[in-house]
Order: sequence, then C-alpha cells, then structure tokens
Amino acid sequence: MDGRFSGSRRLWLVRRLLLGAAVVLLVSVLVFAATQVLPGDPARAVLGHDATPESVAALRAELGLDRPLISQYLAWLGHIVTGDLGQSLVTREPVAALIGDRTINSAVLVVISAAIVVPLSVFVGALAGRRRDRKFDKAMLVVTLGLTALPEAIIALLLVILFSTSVLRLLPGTVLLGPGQNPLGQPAQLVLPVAALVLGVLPYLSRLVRGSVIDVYESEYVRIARLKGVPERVVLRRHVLSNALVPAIQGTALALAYLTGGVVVVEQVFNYPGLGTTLVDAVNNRDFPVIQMVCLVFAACYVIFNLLGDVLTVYVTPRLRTAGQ
Amino acid sequence: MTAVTVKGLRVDLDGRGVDVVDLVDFEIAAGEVLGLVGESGSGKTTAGVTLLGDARRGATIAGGSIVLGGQEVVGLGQGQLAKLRGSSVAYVPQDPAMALNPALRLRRQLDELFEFHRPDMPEPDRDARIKATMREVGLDDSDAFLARFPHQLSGGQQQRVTLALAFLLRPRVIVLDEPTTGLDVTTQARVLATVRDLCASHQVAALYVTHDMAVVAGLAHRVMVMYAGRIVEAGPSSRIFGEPVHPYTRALIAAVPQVSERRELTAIPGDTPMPGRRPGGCAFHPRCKHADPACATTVPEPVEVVPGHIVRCLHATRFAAEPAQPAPALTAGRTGERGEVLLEVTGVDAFHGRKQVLHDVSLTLAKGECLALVGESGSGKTTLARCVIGLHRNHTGTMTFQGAPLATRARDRSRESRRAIQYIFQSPYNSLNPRRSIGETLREPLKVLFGMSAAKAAAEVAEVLERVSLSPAAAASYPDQLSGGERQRVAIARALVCRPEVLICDEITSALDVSVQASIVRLLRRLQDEEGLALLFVTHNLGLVRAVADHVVAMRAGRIVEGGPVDDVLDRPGDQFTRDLIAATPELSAVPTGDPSRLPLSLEDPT
Amino acid sequence: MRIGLVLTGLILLIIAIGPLLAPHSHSAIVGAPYQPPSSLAMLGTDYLGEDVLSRVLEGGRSIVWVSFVGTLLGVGVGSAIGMTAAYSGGVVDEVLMRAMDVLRAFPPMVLILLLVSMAQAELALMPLIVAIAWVPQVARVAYGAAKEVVAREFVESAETLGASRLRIVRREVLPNVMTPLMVEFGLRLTWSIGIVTTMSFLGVGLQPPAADWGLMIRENYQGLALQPWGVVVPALCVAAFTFGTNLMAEGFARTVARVSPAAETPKEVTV
Amino acid sequence: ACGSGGGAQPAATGAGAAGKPTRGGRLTVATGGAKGSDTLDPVLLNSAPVSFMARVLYDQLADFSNDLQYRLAMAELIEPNKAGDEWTIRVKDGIEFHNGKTLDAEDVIFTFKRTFTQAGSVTLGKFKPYVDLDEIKKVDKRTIRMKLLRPNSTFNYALASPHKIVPVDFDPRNPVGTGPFKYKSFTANRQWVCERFANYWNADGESEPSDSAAPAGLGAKPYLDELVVNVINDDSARTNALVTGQVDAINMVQFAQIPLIGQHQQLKLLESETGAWTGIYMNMEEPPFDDVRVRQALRLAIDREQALSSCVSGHGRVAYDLPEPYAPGYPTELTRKRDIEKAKALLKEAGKENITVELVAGPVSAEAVSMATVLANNAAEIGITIKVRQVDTATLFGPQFHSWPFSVDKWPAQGNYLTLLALTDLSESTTLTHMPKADLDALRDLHDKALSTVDEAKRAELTRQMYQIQFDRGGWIIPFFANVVNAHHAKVAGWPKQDASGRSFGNAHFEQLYLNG
Ligand SMILES: Nc1ncnc2c1ncn2[C@@H]1O[C@H](COP(=O)(O)OP(=O)(O)OP(=O)(O)O)[C@@H](O)[C@H]1O
Ligand SMILES: Nc1ncnc2c1ncn2[C@@H]1O[C@H](COP(=O)(O)OP(=O)(O)OP(=O)(O)O)[C@@H](O)[C@H]1O
Ligand SMILES: [Mg+2]
Ligand SMILES: [Mg+2]
Repeated sequence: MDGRFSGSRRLWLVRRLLLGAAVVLLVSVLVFAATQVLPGDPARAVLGHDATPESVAALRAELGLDRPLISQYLAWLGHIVTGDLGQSLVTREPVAALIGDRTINSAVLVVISAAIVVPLSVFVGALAGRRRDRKFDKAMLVVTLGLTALPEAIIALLLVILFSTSVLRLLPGTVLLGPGQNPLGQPAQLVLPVAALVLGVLPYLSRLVRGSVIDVYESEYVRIARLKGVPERVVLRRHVLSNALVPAIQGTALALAYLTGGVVVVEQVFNYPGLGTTLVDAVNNRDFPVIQMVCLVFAACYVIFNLLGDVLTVYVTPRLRTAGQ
Repeated sequence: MTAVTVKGLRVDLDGRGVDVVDLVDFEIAAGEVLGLVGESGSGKTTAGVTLLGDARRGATIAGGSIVLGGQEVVGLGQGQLAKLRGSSVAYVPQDPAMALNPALRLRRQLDELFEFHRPDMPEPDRDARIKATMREVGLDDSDAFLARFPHQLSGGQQQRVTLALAFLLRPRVIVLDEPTTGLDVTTQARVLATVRDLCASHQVAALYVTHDMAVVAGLAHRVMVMYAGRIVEAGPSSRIFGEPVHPYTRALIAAVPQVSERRELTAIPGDTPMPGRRPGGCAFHPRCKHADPACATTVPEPVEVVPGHIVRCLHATRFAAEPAQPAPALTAGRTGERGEVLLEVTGVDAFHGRKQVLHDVSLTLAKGECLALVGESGSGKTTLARCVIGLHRNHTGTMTFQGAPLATRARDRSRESRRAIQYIFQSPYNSLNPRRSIGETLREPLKVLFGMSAAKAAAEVAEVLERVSLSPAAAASYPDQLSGGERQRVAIARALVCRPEVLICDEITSALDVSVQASIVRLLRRLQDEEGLALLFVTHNLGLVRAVADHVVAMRAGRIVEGGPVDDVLDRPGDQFTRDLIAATPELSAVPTGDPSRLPLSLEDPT
Repeated sequence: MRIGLVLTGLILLIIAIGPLLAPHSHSAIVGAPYQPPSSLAMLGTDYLGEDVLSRVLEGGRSIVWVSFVGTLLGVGVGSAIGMTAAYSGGVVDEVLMRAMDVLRAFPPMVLILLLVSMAQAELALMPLIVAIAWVPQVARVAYGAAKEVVAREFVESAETLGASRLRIVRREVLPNVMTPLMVEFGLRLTWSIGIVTTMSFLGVGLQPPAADWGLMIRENYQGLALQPWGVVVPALCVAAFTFGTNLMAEGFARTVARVSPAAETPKEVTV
Repeated sequence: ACGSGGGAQPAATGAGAAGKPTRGGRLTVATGGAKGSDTLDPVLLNSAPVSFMARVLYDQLADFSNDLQYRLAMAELIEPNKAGDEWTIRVKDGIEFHNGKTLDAEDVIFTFKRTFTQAGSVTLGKFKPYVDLDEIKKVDKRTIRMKLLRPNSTFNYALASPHKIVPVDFDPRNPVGTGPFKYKSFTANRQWVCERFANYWNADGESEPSDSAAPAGLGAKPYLDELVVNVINDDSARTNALVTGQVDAINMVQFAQIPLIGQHQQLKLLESETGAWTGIYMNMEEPPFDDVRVRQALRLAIDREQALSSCVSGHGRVAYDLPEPYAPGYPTELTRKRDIEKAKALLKEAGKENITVELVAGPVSAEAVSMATVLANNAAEIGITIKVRQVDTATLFGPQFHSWPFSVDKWPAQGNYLTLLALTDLSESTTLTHMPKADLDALRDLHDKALSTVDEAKRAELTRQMYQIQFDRGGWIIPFFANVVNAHHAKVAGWPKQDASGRSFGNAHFEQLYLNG
C-alpha cells in the first residue's frame, strides 16, 4: 500500500500518457494549420528583395512547399516518428541540430530559475501565510503586487539598467554563447535572465503557497494538532507544510510551464540563444519545421510538467496514492 | 474528586465587546460525564473548548477561571497551554474526517502525543500504550492498521481514532464536541458505549457537548442546558429529563420524537439568537409561552430548586412546584383503508458506476399517505428517492405514476408528472440558490412549469409562503438571511407551489435542531391533512418515523427487508435488522443513568 | 483597494480626457529627437521628435481598449465553455476540456506570437488575440468553479422541474460562479495589460505612428540615456494601471469573494 | 563546428590607455541585422552581416575602395573590346585559396557557372542579361575571354560589386575563399569564427586610410589571429555588450546611443558617410501614383531635413530622391526645396485632394519605419492621409512585394547607377516602381547606349540624363543617405576612416586591424 502505485494507478498513468501524446499531436496539427495561414512564405523570406519569381519557384519546389498540405503534414509526421525532425527551410540544416543546444540552453535557464524560485516561494509563502496579516505578510503582498504590475519585459529592462549598464556595472546585460558552449560555463551571464524569470514567477507561486498554507492553517486538523499540544513550529513543519505542498506542486507545474513560455520574452531581451529567440526568428522567417518543432517542445514540456505535477501530487497525497486499493 | 472547576467564564468576540458565553459555572468530578445541550448557536462548543484554554479565531476568553487539577488555565502562555493540552485535557472533535491529518499515518498521529508530552517514555512502552488504547476504543491494534492513513477508515473508525487520541495519555478531563453527529445510530451507540466505558475505567471527567437530548439522556450523569450563552438549567440527568423546570428545557424535551410512542411534537417558536442580538432580561423570553413583562427586563439569577438542580429562571420556584411537564399528548396513527395508489416502484435495480446499490426494490405510495423509508446509512435510501424523481439515471425496473410509466430522466417526463412529484433535499443550505432571492426561487417552477408571468406568480408566491408559515416579505430576502428552519420551509414552499400530489423528502430535518425539526414535521402533517399530499419520507430517525409516518419500509444494503404500518413494524419488528436499529436508537424516556448495562450493543466493532 | 480605485481612476481619467489636453497631435513632429523637457514639449520629445506628453495622453486608449475588450471576450467565452462543459458532463465535457488542454499547451506568449504573425497587428484584431490566449485558461477556472456548483442540490432541483440546459446554466450556475469569474476578470485584466505591453515591446503589437504606452517604451528605449521620460512615463502609466487593477481585483477577491486569488487555481487531480 | 566560442573570455579587459600595438590576438565583435537564413554561400548573401563576412572570407576580381573608387583586386586585367561586348579577364599569379589551391581561370569560370545554377542566387540578376555561359572561354591558365550577350561597357563594375570568386567544386558547408581570414565555424544568427589565413594574397597591399594605421614592422596582414563575430540583433543589447566589455566592437550603433557610448572614455565611435539608402517607393501602375503629379507632390511635401533629423538624428546627408551619390554622373545640382503650396497645387490639378493611401512599411533598416512616419506627417499637410501599416520582413518580401502600391526598400551603394538601375527600375521581374512604358523605354535606351560606350565622359552624361528622368517622373522618395556608425574599444586600432558602402566595421577590412595589447 505504500510507495508503489496500485494497478488502477498504473492504468491512470498510461491513460494520462496517451492523453498527453494526443495533446502534443493535436498541437502539431494546429501549428501546422497556423503556419499555412501565416502571410508570406519562407522562400521569399530567405531570398529577400532580390528574389525573382523563378528563383522563388525553384526554392519552393526544392523545399517541397508546392505539395498538397496533407501530404506535407503527413510526410513531416512520418519523419518525426522515425526520429527525423526535418530540415530548416531557411538554413537547410537539420532541425535537430538547430534546436538541440538551444533547447538545452533554455532548459538550463528554466531549471535554474525553477530551482531558485520554488524553494524561495515556498519559504516566502509559508512565512507570509504563517504571519498572516502581520508586517511580513503585508510587505510581501505589496512587493508581489508591485512585481506583477510590471510586465516581464520591463522587469528585464530594469534589471539591465540597474545591474549592467547604467547604475551598477556588475553583470553582463547580454548573453553571448557560442554554439555548443555550456551556458553554465559563464554563470555571470545567467544571473540577470534567471533573475528576470524568478521575479516573474515568484509573485504567483509565493502567493499560491501563502494561500494554501493559510487554508491548511485554518483546517480542523491543524486546530486539533494545536489542541493536542503540538508546538507551533512542529505544526508548521509537520502538519501544515505536508498538506500545503499539494497546491504548491500543482502551482510549480504550472509555473514551470509558464517559465517555458516566459523564456520567449526574457531570451529576447538578453539575446539568449534559446528556444524563445529561435521561435521568434523562425516565425519571422516562416521556417515552418522549426516553428513546429519548437511549439512541440513547448507543448511537450507543458504536458510533461503537468503529468509530473500530477504524479507527484498523487505521490504525496495518501488519499490519491492509495486509491483503488 | 473534582477534576475541573469553571467559574464565571466569559468568552467575547474580539473588538465587539459581545459575549458568546458568559456566567458559566460548573465542575466535573473524576469519572463523571457532564452533558451540555442546547440548540445550535447557543455557545456549547465555545464553552467546551475553553477548558483547553482555547477560543476560536476572532474570540477570546474574557474572564472567569478554569481550574484544572489545581492549575488555573485562563491566562496561561502558549507554551504552558501546549503542555497541558493533550496530556491533562483532551478534545474530541465533531467531524473526525476533518480532524485527522490526511497526510500522516495513524501511528504517527498517536505517537506525536508522546513526543511532546512524554519524551522520556521508551519506545516499547509507547507502543504498548498505543495498542492498549486502540483495543480500548474497539479498534484493531495491529501494526498494519496503525500504518493506515485516515481516509482508509470508516467514519466510525475515524471517530474511534479521535477517541484514542484523547484517551491515550489518560487526561483528567476530556471534552467531546458532538462526536457522534455524523454517525448512523448503530455506530453512534458503539461510540457512546466506548466513551462511557473509558471515562469510568480511567476516572476521566468528560464534558459531552451535543444537541441530541436523547444521547445525553443515556450517557450523562449530570446535564447542563445552555441557551444564548448562559446555563439555564443544570442538574442530574434524572432531574433534567424527569422533572425539568426551565420552560426552555421543557420545550426542548417536548420536541424530541420518540420511537416508543407516537406523540405530538411541539416546536419552540423562533430561533436561537446570535451573539450580539440576544434580548435583554431573560434571553429566552421572546420564545417563552410563560413569559411575563418582568422576564423582558430582569436578568434571572440561578435558583437552586432542589440541591444540585439549578435553574436560571425568574419563575423557577413556581415551575418547580408545578407538576412536572404535562405529559405530551399521544396521538393516534392514521389507520383505515389505503387510498388510490399514486406511485408504484417495481423491481428497481440501481447502480453507481458498476456497483449495484439497489436490488429489486418495490414499493407503492397511496394518495394522502406518508410512507417512511428507513435504513442505516448507505443502504440506498437516497438512491431510491433519486430514481423516483428522475435524477439517478443508472437503473432498471419500472416506475409508474397514476399508472403511467415514468421516464428515467426528469427532463424526458411529462410536464404533468414533473409537477405532481416534487422533491425536497436534505440540506437546506445546498438546495437553495444562494444568489437568487426567495421570490425568484419560488417563481422559477411557476415559470418553467406553467409559463406564468412574474406578476401573476407574485401572488402565488405570497400565498405559498403563508402556507409554510413564512411572512410574504421573505420573498425579498436571500437564503443566507434565513435560518436553517426557514430555508427548509422555503424548500417546501418551492415544492408546494407546483401543487404536487407526491412529496419526496430526503432526510429533510437531519441538519436541523430538534425544535426546528418539530415545526417542520408539524407543517408537513398539516399539509398532509389539509391537502391530501402523499409523502415519501426518507429518514434514519425512527422517532420521526413514529411521529409522522403511516407506513414504513426498512432497507438494508439496497434491499427491502421489512414493510408495513408503522406501529406494527416498530412495536413488533419482524426482521433482526429492524430490531437492532430500534435497540440502537437512544431514547429520552429510558432510565437516565450512567448504567452501562443499558447500552444496547457490545463494544466490538463488527467491521 | 482604495489606492487601486484611485490609481485606476486616474489612468482612466487620462484616457478619457487626455487627448483633449494634449498640446500636440500624437504624431506631430515638434522638434529634434530626444530633446529634454522644454516649454514646447513638457516631457521632452521622443525618438522621432514627437511630443512625449501628447503621446502619453493619447497612448492609454489602445492599451486599455485592447486589454479590457480582450479580457472581457476571453473571460466571457472561456467561462461559457467551462460552464457548458461542467454542466453537460460526459462527452461534451471531455471534448471541450481536452480541446482547452490542447490550447493550454501553448504558452500564451507563443500563442500570441503565432496569432499576431497570422493576423498582423490590426488594432481591431488584437483584443481577439488576447482573448484567444485567455480562453483556455479561463475555461479551466470556470470549469472548476462550475463543477462544484452543478453538483449542488439547487441545480438538481431545477432539473427535476425540467428546466432547459441553457436556463439552468444561465440562471442557476452563472450567478454562483460570477464571483470567481469577476476575480478572474480582474486578474486577467492585469495580465492582459502586461501582455499587451509585452507585445508592443516585442514589436508585435500596435505599430507606429500609433501612440501606445508599450510601443513608446520600445521606441524610446534606445534613447533612455538621453531622454528618460519617453520610457519612464509610459512605463509608470502601465505600472500604475496594472497595479491599480491588481489592487482592485485583490480587494474585490478579499472582501467580496472572500478568497485569496492564487492566480490560476491549481486543478484537482482526478483519478 | 568549433567548440571554443568567442564569448568565453571577457573581450576587452581593463579600462584606460591601450598598450603597444601587437600582432595576433582575438577580436570579438557583435553585429546586428542577422537572420536565421544567413549563409556563407557567396551567391546567397542577403543580410548585412553575411555581406561583410563575405568580404572577410572571399575576394573579388575587382572591388570598390572605401570611398567607392573602382579598382582591380585579384584580377590584374579586366578589359573590354571596343564595342564593350567582349571582355578579357586575367587573374594575378599565385593567389592561394584557403585550401591551398591556386586561383586560376577555371575557378573564375566555375564561379560564373555556379552563379547561374545555384537556386536563389542573388547576384544572378546583374549578370543574366549579359553573360552567356557558353561563351566564356579559357584563354590560358589565368585568362578568360567572355563574349557578352549584348554590349556592357560597365561590366567591370558589376564584377566589383559583390561577386566572390570561389574555387572549383566549392562546397558552401566548408567555404573556401581567398580572403584574409579562413572559415572556422558558423552558426546562422548566432556566431561566426574565422582565423588568420597566413597566405593571404594581399598581405602587403595598401590599406584603407586610417587614423591609427598599423605601424610598419607589424608584419604581414592580417594582424589578428582570430575573428569572432557574435550576433546581437537587439540594438540596445549590442550596445550593452560593448559597454560591459563583452565584445570589442559593434556595428549599427543607433544614433540615440551615441551619447551613451561617448560617456565611456575607452570606447571610440567610427562614423562614416555612405551611399546606402532607404527609399519609399510608389508603384506607378497603381492609382494614385500613376499620376506623376501625385508622386511629385509627395516628393515636394517631405521635409528632408526633418526626416534626417528625426530618423537618424542628423547623422547623414540630405538626398533628393536620386540614389548612388558616388556614381559617375551623379547630378549634384538636382535638388528640391520643400514646397507645400506647389505640392497642393499639383494635387489640385490632378484632382487628388484629400486622398488616403496605405504605406506598407517593414523593418528593412533601422530608419525605414520612422521615415514612413515622417512622410505620413508631412503628407498630412498637403491633404494626403498616409496610413502606415507595419509588417514583418516575411510579409513585406512576401508574394506582394513587387505589387505593393506604396512601400519601402533598402539598398547598399553599388558605386554605379547603371548597375543599380538594371537591378531595380529596369528589371522586368524585380521592379518595384513599375515605370510607365514611355519612361521605361527612354531609360532602357539611355542605359543601352551608356553600356555600349567605353567613353567614360559620354557615359557619365547619359547617366545624368537617366537621373533627370528619375528626378522628374520617378517613383522613389529618398530623403537622405544615412551614415553608418560603429563603436569599438580603444584597444582595437587600424580602422579605416571611411566606409561609403555602409557595410559596417569599416567595410569589413578586418585584415588591417590590430590590438594594442
Ligand atoms: N470566534 C467567533 N467569531 C464569531 N462568531 C463566533 C465565534 N465563536 C462563536 N461564535 C458565534 O457564537 C455562537 C455560538 O457558537 P458555538 O459554536 O459555540 O455554538 P454551538 O452551541 O456549539 O452551536 P452548534 O450546535 O451549531 O455547534 C454562534 O452564533 C457563532 O456564530
Ligand atoms: N456518487 C456515488 N458514487 C458511488 N457510490 C455512491 C454514490 N452515492 C452513493 N453511493 C453508494 O451507494 C450506496 C447507497 O447510497 P445512498 O446515498 O443511497 O444511501 P443512503 O441510504 O441515502 O445513506 P445516508 O443515510 O447516509 O444518506 C452507498 O453504499 C454509497 O456508498
Ligand atoms: Mg458546536
Ligand atoms: Mg441519503
């Protein structure tokens, strides 16, 4: 009855996995459809203003853009299934090579940010929830409200002005990463992008934690624990946090999914070579295979984070974990 | 030996200078069970938790003293209170499902008490004590059981775990706050027996808080009656139930339905006032039929009518001298020919998912008759009722109304049958749309069924409100402005406005105080007499069955085990199951002592 | 909450009467680029030499319009979908909510990027784009809230009367999810302002010569060192507006709805 | 690709005075204007960075100097016959490719063939009307003779505008040229790395004039060991990278950021006038631009000084709708004064008062959109409402590119008006302005005449006549020629003074740069 999942759980997991795969597949159809509606075409984007009708037609034929849509999609899907992510229409490089290290770069950014923001939010949120309506809580509410009032792009700009160019000249305000270079090799460059992402997610997550800590504090079993004579600090640690964790896990999953989207803006500001900048470029160039792949990666992250969140939730919630036994 | 002494206790709402309870004095001897009864909102819980030095968020202990084993509790710091709680004084909450931490295993939750109160106790001793206590409360003491999480227990088992938590360190005093409200009668009987046993064997003083008079009657040595934050009467159980003096106590007792005899239930008019809105003088005077002008102005002092029996009433001595409570009028059951059969249910099998919850159920309901459907919790009563009204779709079998078959879904039924059969839900809090005024709620059926214009409907609404004894002005109010009893009347009005022939009532009084329940029951009976309504009355309260029903059908695990005229079934139960049910139901009129031999069932938990 | 009202009121005032007060046309070139404040241009000039003050006074309209209409539309459609799914249950529920899942798998910024590239930045279309980004998220919240309501007995009571589905959703469910939806609206409005600003900032929002606070930040960021007002003032306006609506949403949630709006409510894990 | 990126170490360390000129070292620069579609294939060059990078990796037969003077480069001879329809080209002896092969006639022929066969070749346009692939004959090892389809006495100019010579069997994935640096790694839109080519043919050649020319004794060019070009498209981020010392030099400095860079003592600006231009074009097939009076009215309405000041903060020179200021025959006397009254009168005459037109603008250059805004502002004064619709480049260059009624485009300086005209107004397939037949025929006639004369003065006169037609009836509005501004750390020296082509980084003469170590 412990750690291991029951049979019905395993079934649930399989169902969720299939569902997730279906979501990703549908996303690919949607993105494909969307790319067809995009005005302009990659051949033109590649050739620029020197393009002649013949050269455009030749390039279109070469890129396979003149085939019927369905066959283009199915061909693409067929290749994906066999592990061939296709070729960038623009650089003619394999998509896998193109987005491979950028995916890692983005992942580094997201993982570091998450590794900072999750414990920080839990700490801040729990403290505020415990000192509800007292000074710390009020200060935290004002700060988080202020942070949500600033769009991420502006936060990022402010950070650059404050720490890089104008006020203090402590940190690089631009990220320069050669291809294949490990972003961890230059930690100083990562500080500001990570800070921007952390500040973007912190208000949401810490308030979520605060809310659920308060909910649990209000719960009957915490009252009962107190009436059992359990000291206050143990109440927080043992009775509150263990139960307040569940919404925090769900929130973290959402926040992670959000972070993967948030990198679009932050990467843009910091010139960070990740999926976000790749996507913006690909959209500008109408580089469909790349757009599709990046969107798929985002969608897959969303699905995976959610699934992980759910699995973890099930794992830490005895009621769910032991269901069906 | 006195375990706890309370004097002049007062609890105020923060910042409002309004008291929730005041002038509370009592003491409990070791091994004694003191009952604390009163209507909802009278301040029982508030008074109870003060023994642990606790007041709920938004309230504080404003005065008085609580001496527990020689130590003053009022004014202790958090640390000292923490030492006291759990070891010297323990608390058993109302809802065990909410009170146990869902993330911790039972052993952990039990062991925690040693961790903070007996840190030196060696592990094997702890284990032995935990297991002994588990056995004492009638639970499995195996390690596997202790490794369970709360959600893996039944409601009764959960309640027993909270008892084990309370008794584990053998406290001096234990406060039990309605610990059996959520349980069915058989489980309740077992839990009560456990409480009584443990208190006696460990010489624990218990304060037993409840609104169920019958429960206290069978359990407590002494009883206090609370009204509007004051103790209005206190004395030995036998005195309180045998010779009650305060008009409030008398009225409460008269409202309790009995299984053993059919009697007229009398209701107390009005509602318990909330803190801050309590009338001056004797707080009960607006609802008291003996009140005179003095009652409105003079605050009554406690009067000891006989030694140990204290009454807070201006006329205490006069009432004490009068012959005790005039015996409640016994009423005769309605007999005679059954009328035309309106509703017929034949061979219904119903399912929740793949699980079959009704097996071949058949019954008939005749015009003007009240058919009670009884059975323990989970036996399928609600499911059956929902099949009939067309809310539960997953079933087979036939149902006819006036001979015409009823479609499975309400939506597919004829307008005529949707009008003629009406349903009243259990919870008056849930069955009214909180965002719509009473008037709107009552106009809705008129609009949907008759397409009636708002103007015309207004007259109907006013009329129906009067029929359920509510003022027509209530049409403008919203549900949260009404008391539970008033809401349930609105729910009845919503059914009545359709001019139905059959009313299905699913435990419509179980969320209400006995006095309010009495008034609802009276209302239903009146409607039945005046309008010839047929009632399908779902309940697990056998006293109510006796009071309202003509026929009764008993269900067990989805099957009908017995049926017939009420008096036949209740006086001469044919099925063992019905007999057990009757035996487990606490009765007021039974000899009120703490005599364990009177307990209906043995301690063993059959699960 | 009071501060929120004041801030929001102030911004709305600027939007309402600002253009009347503007000393210049928002697209008139009144001097050299990036001139410091002078009597001619009280907040200086922008990257083209247009008057910053006039553009600030003019530039709130689009942002407020787009975020307000977009949010209204998104919350409206999203909650309609969520409630319908919650009430109908069964296949409708599955299909609608899985469709929402698919849309939710796009981060809003990515969705917007794709949509804007598809539709180009037409002012009339931008609320629609913001709305589409919100629909799946709101649907989820409305679904959760409505799911609790549809299980309540007054809904069943309406069913026993045979009321139509639409009537039940409209009269029984909607009023009871109104409060969370209002909270949702407030929060989404706040975020919409952020998104609209970010869109403009990334250059996928409104286009010059339109005056728009987000666009102004983008346009004048280059000259921050020369003429900070061109960035600072619109950024402050955006921040004040966001802060104001956020405080109001928060206040509303705390006092009226008595909930702590934890942004997107995490969903229940279903077995 | 190569693993060691350029950003691995902070580029410029320490502030203050530079040290002694030294050989070797690595130069890290950042460029803007890059695209995902960037490639090192010299026939596909279509962004600013690749066009200057091509100058680093490859070389040409002839070239323009930084003040746009034509000169021979790898060719020792480029000569037409009398009729201008047969050209003899001989390459210098002993020029070595990066792979060790020696440049010869075969490579020149191969390059022409490749230009004609490679899909998407952008240099094809200027050769297509003239070059007959079957008529390129190898005369000897280093000499070829080309019989043109028709006379073109300025064919040598076409060779001097981008036409990179690649070796036989050139493979763009491993690009080999004769430039001063050789390829090491390349990731589109991200980073280029190249290293010193020891056998650079022009190692002792003359350098472009510089204020900090390399001292004698620094040895053979190029002086640097390695060149790393990072892409930072965002203008502010690029400046930040220079300010925080992540890179040593940047190009495309926005005029608004000049003061910011000026605050830093160790940073230097490098500004040059150019002949590059961004123009707004009117499609003469579409109303209202089919009426010459509307075109002239707009040209009279635009406030060129204001445009120069607003769009580039005055960093540039006013232009009067005629491109190629360095071209032989450029008519400096053809200027216009802003004249609202005359413009209104023209509109009235044309019956086109109070009209509304849509101007499709895209980010072809930093100033394109603001130029459109300024024009819209100015046009309002003569009663023309211009709605500026901004689109991204993919849309701008989309299928409608050649049929937008009113849009923008940008050109680098070609050094010769005849070359430019062939690529723009005269080209049937790529014209944007769609001149009416009469003017087109007149222009073609003049163009043909100019190309068939080898008399430079006569050609200049014909060119002047073509400019006149453009001035009177053309479809371009060119308000100014913008300067290019680069900025660099003081420790990097040897930058050319001028860069009239506007390709940035001193027309990519990295071979003459050195570090003050
Ligand atoms: N902390 C508090 N803040 C506000 N009101 C309170 C507080 N504590 C008690 N009350 C009010 O005081 C009254 C008495 O409450 P209490 O819970 O003690 O009654 P009770 O007799 O236990 O009722 P029930 O039978 O419903 O449990 C109620 O009206 C309640 O609303
Ligand atoms: N929604 C449901 N899903 C699955 N099982 C259910 C559901 N509702 C009820 N059941 C099961 O069906 C059986 C009958 O339930 P029902 O509610 O009809 O009993 P009841 O007699 O009304 O009980 P109570 O007295 O507690 O109201 C029980 O075993 C219960 O566990
Ligand atoms: Mg209570
Ligand atoms: Mg039931």
